[in-house]
Amino acid sequence: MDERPHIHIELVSDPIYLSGARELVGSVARRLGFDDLQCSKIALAVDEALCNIIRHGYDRAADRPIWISVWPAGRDESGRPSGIRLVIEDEARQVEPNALKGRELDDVRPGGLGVHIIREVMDDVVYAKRKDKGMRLSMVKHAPRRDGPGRTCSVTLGRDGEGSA
Amino acid sequence: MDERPHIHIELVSDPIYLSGARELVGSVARRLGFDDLQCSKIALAVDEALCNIIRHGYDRAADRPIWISVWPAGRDESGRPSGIRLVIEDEARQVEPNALKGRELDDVRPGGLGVHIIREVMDDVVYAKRKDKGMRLSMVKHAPRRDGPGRTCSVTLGRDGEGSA
Amino acid sequence: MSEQEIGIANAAGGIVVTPEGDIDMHRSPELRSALRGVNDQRPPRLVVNLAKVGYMDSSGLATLVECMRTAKGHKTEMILCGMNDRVRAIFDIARLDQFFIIVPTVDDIVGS
Amino acid sequence: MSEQEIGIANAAGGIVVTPEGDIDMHRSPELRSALRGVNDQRPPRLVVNLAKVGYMDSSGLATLVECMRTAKGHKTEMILCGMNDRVRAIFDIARLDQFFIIVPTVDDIVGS
Ligand SMILES: Nc1ncnc2c1ncn2[C@@H]1O[C@H](COP(=O)(O)OP(=O)(O)O)[C@@H](O)[C@H]1O
Ligand SMILES: Nc1ncnc2c1ncn2[C@@H]1O[C@H](COP(=O)(O)OP(=O)(O)O)[C@@H](O)[C@H]1O
Repeated sequence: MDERPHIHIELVSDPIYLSGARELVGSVARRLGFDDLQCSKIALAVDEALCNIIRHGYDRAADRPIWISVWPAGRDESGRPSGIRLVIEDEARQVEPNALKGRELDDVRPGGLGVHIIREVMDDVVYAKRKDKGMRLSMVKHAPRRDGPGRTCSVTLGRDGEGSA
Repeated sequence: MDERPHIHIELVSDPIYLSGARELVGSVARRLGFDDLQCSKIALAVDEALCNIIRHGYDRAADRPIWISVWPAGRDESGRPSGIRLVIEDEARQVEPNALKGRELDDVRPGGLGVHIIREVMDDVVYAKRKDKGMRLSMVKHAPRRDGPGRTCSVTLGRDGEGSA
Repeated sequence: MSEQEIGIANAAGGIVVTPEGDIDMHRSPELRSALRGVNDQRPPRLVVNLAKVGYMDSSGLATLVECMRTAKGHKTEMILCGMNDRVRAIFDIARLDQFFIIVPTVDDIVGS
Repeated sequence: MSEQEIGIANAAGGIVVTPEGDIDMHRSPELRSALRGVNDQRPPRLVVNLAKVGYMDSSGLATLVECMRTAKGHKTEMILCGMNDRVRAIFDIARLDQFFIIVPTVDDIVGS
């Protein structure tokens, strides 16, 4: 966590940039060991976190800062990165971290979905107040163990031409 | 240019993050008025610029900083953003800006492609030395004029269900 | 074409709405107003074909839920179709998959 | 599957290499070593099927150019197929489209 992030983004709180932020995160997750569906879910969690900041934190003001930091979260046995750590920060209204629980799973209704999605998708989710102002959301998602041979050995010879890893 | 960028990214010079950077830029370009093929070309120009910094500027060191700044470049008659301005900076070896011309168009050979692609894809391309160390590449691409009605009016009624804008 | 469209067509025994591209907080207002316009026509059936939607977040879900409520009040049958796996996943995570009629493709709609 | 694969199959009157995903500076070394391995077998024909490649940058181009040179030395016929518009665009920008035999799909290869 203290290590410099591999990617650090400052963006304005305009929904027009949500797609850029989540495409970056989804694409980086792909390279950090996740499959397409997992990447899409991780991108969704980031999207929901940004939407909540824009909507609840900044009351839809489109010109306030949001910071996203990205680190690889670990290494698998062959030394390749395998997991993603994300920290999303704002300087918006502070709320009690334990108020951000997400709705109960069996309370089926629209709304109250964002926090629920974030907690459902990511392995670790921690909300905290930043020192001076604003909130910090720290999230980690571990990549599933890779089966089969490592990537550089995954070239297969056969009519189907598809590897198993 | 003096205005704060809408998105500012600091990333390490590791090729593993190229895809994230270009997906962000491609996706933002989509929202700033470009079609899919144009977005892909703009993403390519950014990719080539980053590759050149990693390869030629940092001699493939994977832990050096690169900065990307993004602004919308203009507004169309209905006030929607229509164009993208990108600035890519490093603290790598400085080279004479006018050495970065790209190969001649009729000099067909592999290599020497990156600068050529950047100049071919973008409308304005300016290399400069930064004050202390490193280079700055400033690029602008204008979106083509939109024909037809504005987006919010583009809902069409018909069997084909496709608008013209 | 510089932004994605929302197609609206008379088909499948009602009106078929076909949004294109990602439905997120930036684009869901556009879908909401298109769906409101269709609901105002009180068709017997309202189909939202998501075949051209690559991604949707909770603002897209909320838009569809609002549409379903209005449709119900009008006795309009609302059907969703064409979801890819990524869109399907968010319906599942939100546990809203059971609240919509979901069929694989437009062609699977009876009476179309 | 956690990273994209490179498929290699005996087909189309030679060996068909089918890389998957984006070919950029991060992934082209992998493609380069796969193509070198295939060239070492000196097949009569080497087909690179780009149908599963969504994007390619100049490092991918350079990899294909190197492969073509080696293939030529071996009298191996090298053919590219399956390019989407975005991949096609970079061949055009680089003016290298004329230096490769490019056909639409694997099925368009004569004698396959
Ligand atoms: N970043 C945030 N800043 C302030 N309040 C937040 C933030 N995220 C969530 N909240 C609060 O938590 C509640 C639940 O959020 P969420 O699960 O996303 O549902 P919804 O946005 O539909 O209300 C919100 O209504 C809001 O009060
Ligand atoms: N960011 C950069 N920093 C330093 N030198 C650069 C940079 N970009 C390009 N160059 C120089 O310009 C030349 C041409 O670059 P390019 O057109 O990308 O072709 P290639 O990378 O294949 O040599 C490079 O060989 C290098 O000497």
